[in-house]
Amino acid sequence: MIGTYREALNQAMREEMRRDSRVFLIGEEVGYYQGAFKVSKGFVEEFGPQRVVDTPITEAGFTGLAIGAAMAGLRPIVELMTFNFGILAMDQIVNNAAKIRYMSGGQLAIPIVIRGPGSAAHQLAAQHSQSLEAWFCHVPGLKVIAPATPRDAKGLLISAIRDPNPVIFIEAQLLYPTKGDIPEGEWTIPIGQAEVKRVGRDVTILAYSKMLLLALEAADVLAQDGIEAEVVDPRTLRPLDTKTIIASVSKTGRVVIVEEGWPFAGLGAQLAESIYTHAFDALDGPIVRVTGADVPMPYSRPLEDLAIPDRDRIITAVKQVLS
Amino acid sequence: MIGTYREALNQAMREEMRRDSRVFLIGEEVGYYQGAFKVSKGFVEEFGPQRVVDTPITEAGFTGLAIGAAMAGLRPIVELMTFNFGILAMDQIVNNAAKIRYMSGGQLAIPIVIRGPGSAAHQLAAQHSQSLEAWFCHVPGLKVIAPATPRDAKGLLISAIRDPNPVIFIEAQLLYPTKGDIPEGEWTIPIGQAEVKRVGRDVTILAYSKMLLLALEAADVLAQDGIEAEVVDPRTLRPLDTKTIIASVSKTGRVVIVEEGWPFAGLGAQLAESIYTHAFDALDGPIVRVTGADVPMPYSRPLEDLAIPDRDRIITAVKQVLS
Amino acid sequence: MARSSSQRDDWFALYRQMLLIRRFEEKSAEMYALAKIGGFLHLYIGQEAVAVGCIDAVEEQDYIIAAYREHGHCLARGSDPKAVMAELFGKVTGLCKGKGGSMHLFDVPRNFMGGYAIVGGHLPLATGLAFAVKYQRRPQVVLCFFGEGAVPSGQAHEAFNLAALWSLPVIFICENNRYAMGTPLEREMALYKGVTERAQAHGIEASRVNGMDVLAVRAHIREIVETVRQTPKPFFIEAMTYRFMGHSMADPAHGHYRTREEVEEARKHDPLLLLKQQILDQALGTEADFKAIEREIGQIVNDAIAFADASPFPAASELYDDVYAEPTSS
Amino acid sequence: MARSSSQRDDWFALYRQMLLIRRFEEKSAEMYALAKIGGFLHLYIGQEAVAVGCIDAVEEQDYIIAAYREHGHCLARGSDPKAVMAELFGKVTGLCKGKGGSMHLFDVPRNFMGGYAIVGGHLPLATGLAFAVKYQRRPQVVLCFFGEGAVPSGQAHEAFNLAALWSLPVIFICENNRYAMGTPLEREMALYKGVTERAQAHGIEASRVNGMDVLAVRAHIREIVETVRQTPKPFFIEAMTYRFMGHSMADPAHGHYRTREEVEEARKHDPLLLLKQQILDQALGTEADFKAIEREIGQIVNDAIAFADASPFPAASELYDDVYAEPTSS
Ligand SMILES: Cc1ncc(C[n+]2csc(CCOP(=O)(O)OP(=O)(O)O)c2C)c(N)n1
Ligand SMILES: Cc1ncc(C[n+]2csc(CCOP(=O)(O)OP(=O)(O)O)c2C)c(N)n1
Ligand SMILES: [Mg+2]
Ligand SMILES: [Mg+2]
Repeated sequence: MIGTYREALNQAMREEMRRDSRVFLIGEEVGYYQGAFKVSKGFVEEFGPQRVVDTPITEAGFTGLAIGAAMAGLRPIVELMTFNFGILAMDQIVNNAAKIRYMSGGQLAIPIVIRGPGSAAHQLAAQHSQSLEAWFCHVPGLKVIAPATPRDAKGLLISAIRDPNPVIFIEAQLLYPTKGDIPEGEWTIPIGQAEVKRVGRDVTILAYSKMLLLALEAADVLAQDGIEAEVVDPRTLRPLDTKTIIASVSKTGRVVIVEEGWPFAGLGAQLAESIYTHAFDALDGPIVRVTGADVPMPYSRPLEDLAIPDRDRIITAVKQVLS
Repeated sequence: MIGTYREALNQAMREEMRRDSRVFLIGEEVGYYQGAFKVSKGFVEEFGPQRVVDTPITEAGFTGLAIGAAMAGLRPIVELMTFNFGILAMDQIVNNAAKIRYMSGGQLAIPIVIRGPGSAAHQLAAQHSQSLEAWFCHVPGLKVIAPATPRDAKGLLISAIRDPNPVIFIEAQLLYPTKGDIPEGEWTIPIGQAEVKRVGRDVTILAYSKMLLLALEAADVLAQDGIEAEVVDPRTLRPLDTKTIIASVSKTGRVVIVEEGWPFAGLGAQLAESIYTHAFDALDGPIVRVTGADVPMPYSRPLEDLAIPDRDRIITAVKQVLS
Repeated sequence: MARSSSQRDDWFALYRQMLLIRRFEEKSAEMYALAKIGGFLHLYIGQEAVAVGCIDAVEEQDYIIAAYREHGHCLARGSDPKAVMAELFGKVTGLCKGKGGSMHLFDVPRNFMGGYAIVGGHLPLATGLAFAVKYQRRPQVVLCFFGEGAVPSGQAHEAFNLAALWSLPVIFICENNRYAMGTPLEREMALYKGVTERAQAHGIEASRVNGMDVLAVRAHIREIVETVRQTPKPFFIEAMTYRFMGHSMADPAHGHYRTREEVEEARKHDPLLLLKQQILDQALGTEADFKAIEREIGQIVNDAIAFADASPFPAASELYDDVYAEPTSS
Repeated sequence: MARSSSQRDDWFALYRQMLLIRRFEEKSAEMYALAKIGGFLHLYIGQEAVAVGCIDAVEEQDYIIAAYREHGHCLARGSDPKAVMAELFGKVTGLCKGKGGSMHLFDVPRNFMGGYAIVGGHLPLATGLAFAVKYQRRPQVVLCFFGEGAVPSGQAHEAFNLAALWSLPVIFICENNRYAMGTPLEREMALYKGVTERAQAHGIEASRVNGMDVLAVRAHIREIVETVRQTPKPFFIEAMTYRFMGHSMADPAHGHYRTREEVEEARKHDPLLLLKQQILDQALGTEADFKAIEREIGQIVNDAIAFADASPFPAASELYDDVYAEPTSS
């Protein structure tokens, strides 16, 4: 069926909650309000308030609570109203969710999904517009997923819910209304598999989440100039599918990496480093990164537009690596 | 004079507190206890409890308080007992300290230093042994410093205290007793200047904080084999002195980067990416990174030893880039 | 007569301020619909008596800090409506050059120390302003505004404890409008009777006030400010109020979480109606006076819109400014 | 007689547990001095009655979770002293294969859900264990131990609110030993009278108990557990206690923050002495019995040391194990 990214997430959670009574959803406004961005529409009606749990504004508290519930055998899905508020739960995520298995010598597993919108929407300004995937990706014990399409969102969210480890699942507010195919029935995508979203030979564009859509647009425009870009979506950011990425780079020899977050110590630096390390000889020249501007997000629309990568900047970057 | 790293920090803060009554120190046990690691020895006696402020265990609260005090014209130094607890203050650091200047359109400055030990000591296990500099370095609005020697510690801490911006100043518990020259009197080092700590021609080893000492040891051993390593200490991690680094790489063509933190999306990835971007043609082959193991820190000593870079692993890496 | 005429001026001044906020925000909502304003827009309509009553009770040198629903506080503090509207428009003539927007108004020359969008996150900052004041023995107090939704948050509790432990001159003003987005307070906090107990448990004196009655609010805060100015220590006020609009422009005025009847009932206690009635009851003014004020305020708001509209957006070169302060020799 | 002999067994069992903790820890201190144990080592000596009294009051299926000063709780829960000591030695035969160490003991088969080293960080976890219990309608309760130093922390308050709001079956046990490292509680919290008010403000029933009297502790907890098992809801206990040793091995036994006299005075209320006296007073045992127990416990502790000493360190290949759980088909 054709549906929105929002519907894909809704379906994934709904199917898993029907299948497994240990799965529950917890977060601010997930219940009666139907989710701040309506992702959990109809849930409290179907599953009741024990399994669709509205919380006070206490991200550390309810994320920690969910981790504790996972220790005791449940399978929580934590919705962060946005990942900006996840900073308040960082201690719980890093020091508890990611480490309890290791510290306990493998006695415990923490099957939890922490999901919600990351990155900027429109004019939400500095405290509500940031892309912190690099932080989460840094931490052993976590898995990190950032799907770009409804299809991937559904398949990966189901896999994340079934995974016995803490999974950070980053959506994007501006992706919620985007449409695409949503496979029905049992549909999972293995965590840790990149996908070539467009085949090409001249340059590899590596892009994830919202940026994938821009990369595909850019590739279409470039094709009119006879430039065939291969667009690779890592989908899972940790563990990274280096194999698929390197295969593409070995073919094209040129790489552009697109990310919405800040440049310095952003995830793109790691993607680049992985490629340089594994495919140094295949590269015809340095990788070019397209990133968010190195500033807190400004409110004013023209400044915000400058601070977020767009199609044209990707096109320029591609032309730069090809020159 | 010759003194310890701990004394260098003590001197820097003491001199600045004598010079400027707006400077105060706040944190857990900084006063009557003389600091958890005795960095503020004698302070409460000299400056009194208004300026040497013991806090309850509320990192978000007292870091936020210090940021507020900076908004009102004071110049706080926040001591985090260790940077592990800084995770609890991350929202204050990122969403307030780093962004208030920008959000206010430049109306406010936040002159604050947030300092304390980062990285592992001995067998403190997973929740007390982590190197999170990559997180801080990611954030525009922050400056990040990680000095390795008493001389640099003093010169950079004074500069940090005088800087009108939020500065994250990362020490290392195991460096506190290490000794070296401490310049007396007015002694500052500009933020943002790397230093070549050892001149060489064959390979550039980039290392900071505790890892610098290992890199220098490794270089001494390598010299016995006729390999002359140039050891570069960025000292300031953000803003990064790319110029000094690139000058060295242009000379040697080979690079090893050493960091204690986790490998994936670690700061070393950014250091590498910066070098590849600016000196791609000067490089004879891929950069090799020596990092902490990609695991939460184990308690058991033999495992911990394996998880933290040592001299021999640096030597092996150098031989690898030279082969 | 003199006394009554000064009382008249005084009450009308309060009315004028509340009306300015009301009309400014109604206009903001229109501008939002026209996409002149973007992002999240949280209106203060219904709560005007809290900001106006509190801020009128303090002096210019006192610090004000608030959350993201802060247009009212900023205007009550005396910020130029033109500069506030221009900020909402994202224009370079805005209070923060367009960089802050609706949720991050700052007017530092007026000691308006910002609006903040992380619930609970500015309470520690408020204690820090108070810490600085006490450290430098300045005769200032800090007013810190936030919603009742912030009360359960850890950052709030850490701030309460520090303020109490160190006797800091900060007055925490909880604007209890009974909802945090769609969550009624019975689902925010356990065994809800009110939020004052939570501050009292930390050793903070706390009290409740009718936040729809600007005169009551002001009288209450004046008393407290006097105490705090003499002997620095924190206070906690729970101002009972109600927001007449949705949580933000994305949220309908009543929503599923409250009934239309509830909203209508609350509107009967509109702080503007109440003060008007008080003025009329005391024969301090006539309908004609109110009409004149309407015209006056309408003009101010229209001017603000015109100004914002005519102002330029920030230049591209502004993007990288204001990230870091330049070191000065000090 | 039967009753008295079962009382005798019962009281001696409590004594034996407390003595095991005492001797185990004294030996740990020796082993630390010999560098057989590394990292931070926080001894529980002086506080034994709290862990023993509380844990004896619950059933095997009940969850226990604690902070970093948790050897006592782990032993009281029945963990094998050999495996605990081996963990402190960092050996592969340790409870957590040497990966956790002193601050992170876990014994999941015994529902001992871990020791945690971020002050305040495990209180939310405890509410989560209780949430799961209630969700699955299991007849379990959760005992969550922490120091009074955790009470001001935001994470603690968020946990209190959630536990109260959702009536979760968690008993928060604050071991008030009057110091957080070198900070006396008067400098941790404002207007200090006790910490119970802070929980009460969230709507949690709270009470205080003499944490040096194991019988009193147990009786008190038993009553509460009974209530909670019938009707899930949180409780908060402030157990007044004292640590006889320094904060950790890096900290001298009295330090500058408390006087030698104060420590000596507190030692007069040693929970072991008190129970011994109670036993002697009731003529339930003789000095000879205590000598026998000393020998027995001495043997257990020596065996633990021997076991830990003889055990191998984890193999290098262990380093990368246990970071992620393998997916199983479920
Ligand atoms: C830490 C955090 N979590 C969640 C949000 C999203 N959010 C914004 S406003 C709000 C409700 C706040 O309610 P209240 O504090 O009562 O203020 P009011 O909107 O009623 O003025 C929420 C949940 C946020 N901004 N910050
Ligand atoms: C969040 C955090 N901040 C600081 C520390 C350092 N620290 C370890 S124990 C301790 C004191 C805790 O005191 P209390 O909670 O009373 O427990 P006690 O040691 O008395 O058992 C401190 C400050 C920490 N572990 N976690
Ligand atoms: Mg509210
Ligand atoms: Mg204590």
